[in-house]
Amino acid sequence: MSAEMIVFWILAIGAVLGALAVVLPPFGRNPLHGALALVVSFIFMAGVYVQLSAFFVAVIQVLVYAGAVMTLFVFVIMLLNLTPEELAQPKYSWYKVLSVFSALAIGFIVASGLTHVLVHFHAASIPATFGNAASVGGVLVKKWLFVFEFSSILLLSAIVGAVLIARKRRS
Amino acid sequence: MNDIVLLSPIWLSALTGLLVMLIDVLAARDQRPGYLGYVTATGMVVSGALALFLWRHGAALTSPFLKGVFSFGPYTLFFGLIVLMMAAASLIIAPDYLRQQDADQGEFYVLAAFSASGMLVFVAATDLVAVFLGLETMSLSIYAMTASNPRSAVGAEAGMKYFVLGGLASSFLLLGTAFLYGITGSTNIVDIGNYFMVNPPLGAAILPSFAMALVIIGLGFKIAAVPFHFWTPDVYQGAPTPVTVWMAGAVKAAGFAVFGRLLLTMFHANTFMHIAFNYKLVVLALALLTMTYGNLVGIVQTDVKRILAYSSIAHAGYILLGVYAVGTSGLLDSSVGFYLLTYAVATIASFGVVTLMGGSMNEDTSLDRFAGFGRRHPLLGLLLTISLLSLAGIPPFAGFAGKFYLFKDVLQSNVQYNLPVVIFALVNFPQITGLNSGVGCIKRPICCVIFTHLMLDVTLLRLRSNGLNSLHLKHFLQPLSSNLSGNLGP
Amino acid sequence: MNWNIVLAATIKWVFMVLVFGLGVAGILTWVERKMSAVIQDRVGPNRASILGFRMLGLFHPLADAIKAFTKEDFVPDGANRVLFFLAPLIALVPGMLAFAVLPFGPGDNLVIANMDSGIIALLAITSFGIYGATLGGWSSNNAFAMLGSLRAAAQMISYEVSMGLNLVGMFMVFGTLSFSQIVYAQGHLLGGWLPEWGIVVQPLAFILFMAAALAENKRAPFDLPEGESEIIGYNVEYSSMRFATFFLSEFFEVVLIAAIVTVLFLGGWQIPWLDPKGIAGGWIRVLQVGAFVVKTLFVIWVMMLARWTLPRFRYDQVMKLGWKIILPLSLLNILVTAIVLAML
Amino acid sequence: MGVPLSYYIGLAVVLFTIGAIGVATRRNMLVVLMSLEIMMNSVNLVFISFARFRGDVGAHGIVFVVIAVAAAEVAVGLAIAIQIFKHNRSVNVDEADKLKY
Repeated sequence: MSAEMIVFWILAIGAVLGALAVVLPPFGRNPLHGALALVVSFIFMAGVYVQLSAFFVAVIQVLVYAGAVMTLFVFVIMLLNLTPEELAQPKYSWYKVLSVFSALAIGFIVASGLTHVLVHFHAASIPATFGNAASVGGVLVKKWLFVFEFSSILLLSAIVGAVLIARKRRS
Repeated sequence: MNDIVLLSPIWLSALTGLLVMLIDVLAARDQRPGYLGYVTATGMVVSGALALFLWRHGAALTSPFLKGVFSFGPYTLFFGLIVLMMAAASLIIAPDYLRQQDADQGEFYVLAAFSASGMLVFVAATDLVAVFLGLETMSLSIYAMTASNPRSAVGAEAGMKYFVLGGLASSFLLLGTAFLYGITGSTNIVDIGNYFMVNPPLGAAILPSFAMALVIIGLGFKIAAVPFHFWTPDVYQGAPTPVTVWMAGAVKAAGFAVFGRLLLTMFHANTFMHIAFNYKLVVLALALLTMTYGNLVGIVQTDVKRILAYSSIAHAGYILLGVYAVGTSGLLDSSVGFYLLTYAVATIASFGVVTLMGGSMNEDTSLDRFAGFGRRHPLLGLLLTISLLSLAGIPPFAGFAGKFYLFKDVLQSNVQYNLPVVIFALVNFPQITGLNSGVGCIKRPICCVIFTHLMLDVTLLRLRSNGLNSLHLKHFLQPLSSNLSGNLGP
Repeated sequence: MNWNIVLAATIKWVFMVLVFGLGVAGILTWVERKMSAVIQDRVGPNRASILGFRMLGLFHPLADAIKAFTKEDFVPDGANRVLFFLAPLIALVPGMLAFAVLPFGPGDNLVIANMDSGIIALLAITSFGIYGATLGGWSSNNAFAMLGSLRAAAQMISYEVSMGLNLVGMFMVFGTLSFSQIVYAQGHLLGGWLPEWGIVVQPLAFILFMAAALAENKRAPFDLPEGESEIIGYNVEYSSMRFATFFLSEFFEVVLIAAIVTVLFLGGWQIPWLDPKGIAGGWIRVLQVGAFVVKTLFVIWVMMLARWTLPRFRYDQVMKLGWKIILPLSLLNILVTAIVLAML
Repeated sequence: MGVPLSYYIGLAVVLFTIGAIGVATRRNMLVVLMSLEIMMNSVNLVFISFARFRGDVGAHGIVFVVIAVAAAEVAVGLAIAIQIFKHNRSVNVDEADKLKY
């Protein structure tokens, strides 16, 4: 196994374990633990991004997800002072079971499809500047200019929406 | 410069949101923000006027920035106009309702305007990333609008359900986009279609088919097609009724516009994809399932908003049938556009009446409360009956014409199984849903409503004229089809 | 992977963090006390002595450390032990790691990780500090600690936004996200005499950034989350070494913020009007690193001055300042910068 | 590149599946939200790995849009969760059952 492969496995296993800790009931019973596990998972995923030469995206991933989004989660969990769902037995309705099975089936189908399809791909040779701030910025303001600009409307509507829902009513 | 002109409907509706936000902040504290609804509606109308202007004069405009990401052809503008019209109608209904619920807040209208601009992006996008962004802008605002009434527990619950399932759907759409990007190297739908037309699939066809299926699932959620519909009744019932109008009218129209565009562009007559993943059959299956389910389950409902929700599910099935039938030339010169228009007008009218009722009925919209409605409010009762009959597709009304031409199109097209499908759909006529609620309205009086709404009159007139026009549908469709034929791509 | 690079980076990091950061942070506790004493017309700490030598109380930090180590390590009943243990470390480590992207001298050698998007990386790393404060309060199983950590989280989230936004103007002016390149760019002289330091081209951003950074670090006058003297903070249940870790992390962040401000707004290691030709090769670097250290210490001094001369804000004032004054001003700063840059 | 593309895509699919299972089975709305975030992230991983193997930095721009969307979604989702909590004293998805089939 090459060094890159070892690094990949470490990162992958870390990311998957973190994600599992969020989702699986025995670990993720306390939402705060789930949130922290997710932070760890995101950091490992940022490591995978670095391995894929996406430096700037990796940094933004850490900044936005681990730094901002998950902080918000932790804040809300603390604000609501949520207790672990110890007493709550998970209800297994048919559609939940069905959806889990279909999710697993989809995962299996894709995984089997991948082995046929993706072997055709070989890593393209990339310039040294691939994925740095300048190149990503260039893409954003050239190729995705309007999409980039319009995302400001998206963010603004999210802010307004959050304020509308969660604020105290003016009397 | 051209891009600013071309995007004018989009940025104008977004600007309306900003303007409304500013007015709301600067306005006197004790003033009810209801008038902002009219301001926003005006913004939508102006935006629609700009779209009409572009329709007339914008054909020659091109912009390098928008190339490949947006198309402002007649297809976009037609559906954009439908969307804006319905948005304006919902906004005119909203203020009175919200005031009665004591839930009128200026931000509601800001979100509505942003949502409308998101819908326009959604409709205009020819790139899956822009589709996703428009979808999310539209949906995020609607999630918030759904949960906007702080007193309403059902509103919060509806918002949660819509949010969770909507988020799930958009991540499916996104995963499909990602795989399509991986296979074809592009997120532009025309490029993707061309790629599949020219290139043999890499290895097995499973990955492209899977990606396409994910995209269909993601959009299927938004148009509430049947295996992905289960949020619809709950959310339609729990949301404030103006928001329900918004979802049943504008969102659905936008969803179908994008659904049609994506399917017909990305699968553009390519042989390989038909072997691996026959999207036509998938759409047919969705259509039949959706109309049957909507009609059957709708019968047993006792809440008017739920009935209308199931009715909208059933109608989604019919529209899907139209999508199934149209050829590669596009949705516009088919009867789908017209069907969508009649559906939209009738939906807005019927939900509008329910809105006026619901506000004063403390959000209890069960069927019993509508007993004797026609005696108490003859005009509203008549309007509700007409629109429900139109939704049901009973002959003198526009809905009948819509269905008639839809079935005619399906029969005349050369798709597989067209005859049995039409027979099935005819048997499946949603008259039961409509009649059930229609009869319920003409019973005995219990409570009263004060408002007769301007917009409802307009809608009524519109409905009537459409009903008359539908006798000469060709006159209505002729200018459309001659102007708009076959303009799907950029 | 080149292990030499890793080794060199580790050595540099150890030097930067353990020698510079930790050393300065240790001394700072003494400086802070002495300075407050001077300001308040007191004598300040002067009792700790080794073999009779008092050295102006310089041994007090040492005595504090020994005290912290030997005190009882108290864990409150019902506390979440793992998180209670981790919280001080989470507060401390990001501050230590963040030194890695700061250049303390010219060239590639005098910076540990010369990242292309170093400033964003720094913001990303420091944003983890929030977890330390919030988890510390949450895991203590104490209502007051919990409230303190909520205050801390809200305050830090609020000011993180302004902190980032104030840097946008710098990005626009200098056109880079890299610390090293920003420092190099600040070596230019505007009009031949005015150094193009960040404080000169972005004066408003400098002031706002300082304020936001102070608030982000929860230092006076924004020390609501802790409020050593009156308000009960998130670290109320902490004692001994764990409390010392929180305490240390605060001083560490003081050094960090001062270093960031130096690098971004005060020209980093640049010495204006200095002609490097006159000085022998090696010494110029020593001088420049020295300039960096002196500037950093100066900023620290300013921050301490702020602490001992300004009264504490009320909580609503903190929030109002953050969202209604600093944030709009930062946006205005960006707008003005954009207009000016477009016109130039 | 020592690691073939299928490994990265496989990791992304595994994470996506984990997220989907979380959305389907967990009852706490906050955990459901986190699962949605995992799904979005795995899609980002797909984009980034294809970008690397195609040598096309354009997909990094898409990832930015996705990150912005995910952050916006979290803001609205958490606000809805707080609203639910105000009404039900819990963020349990199943306990919100006032709307029935």
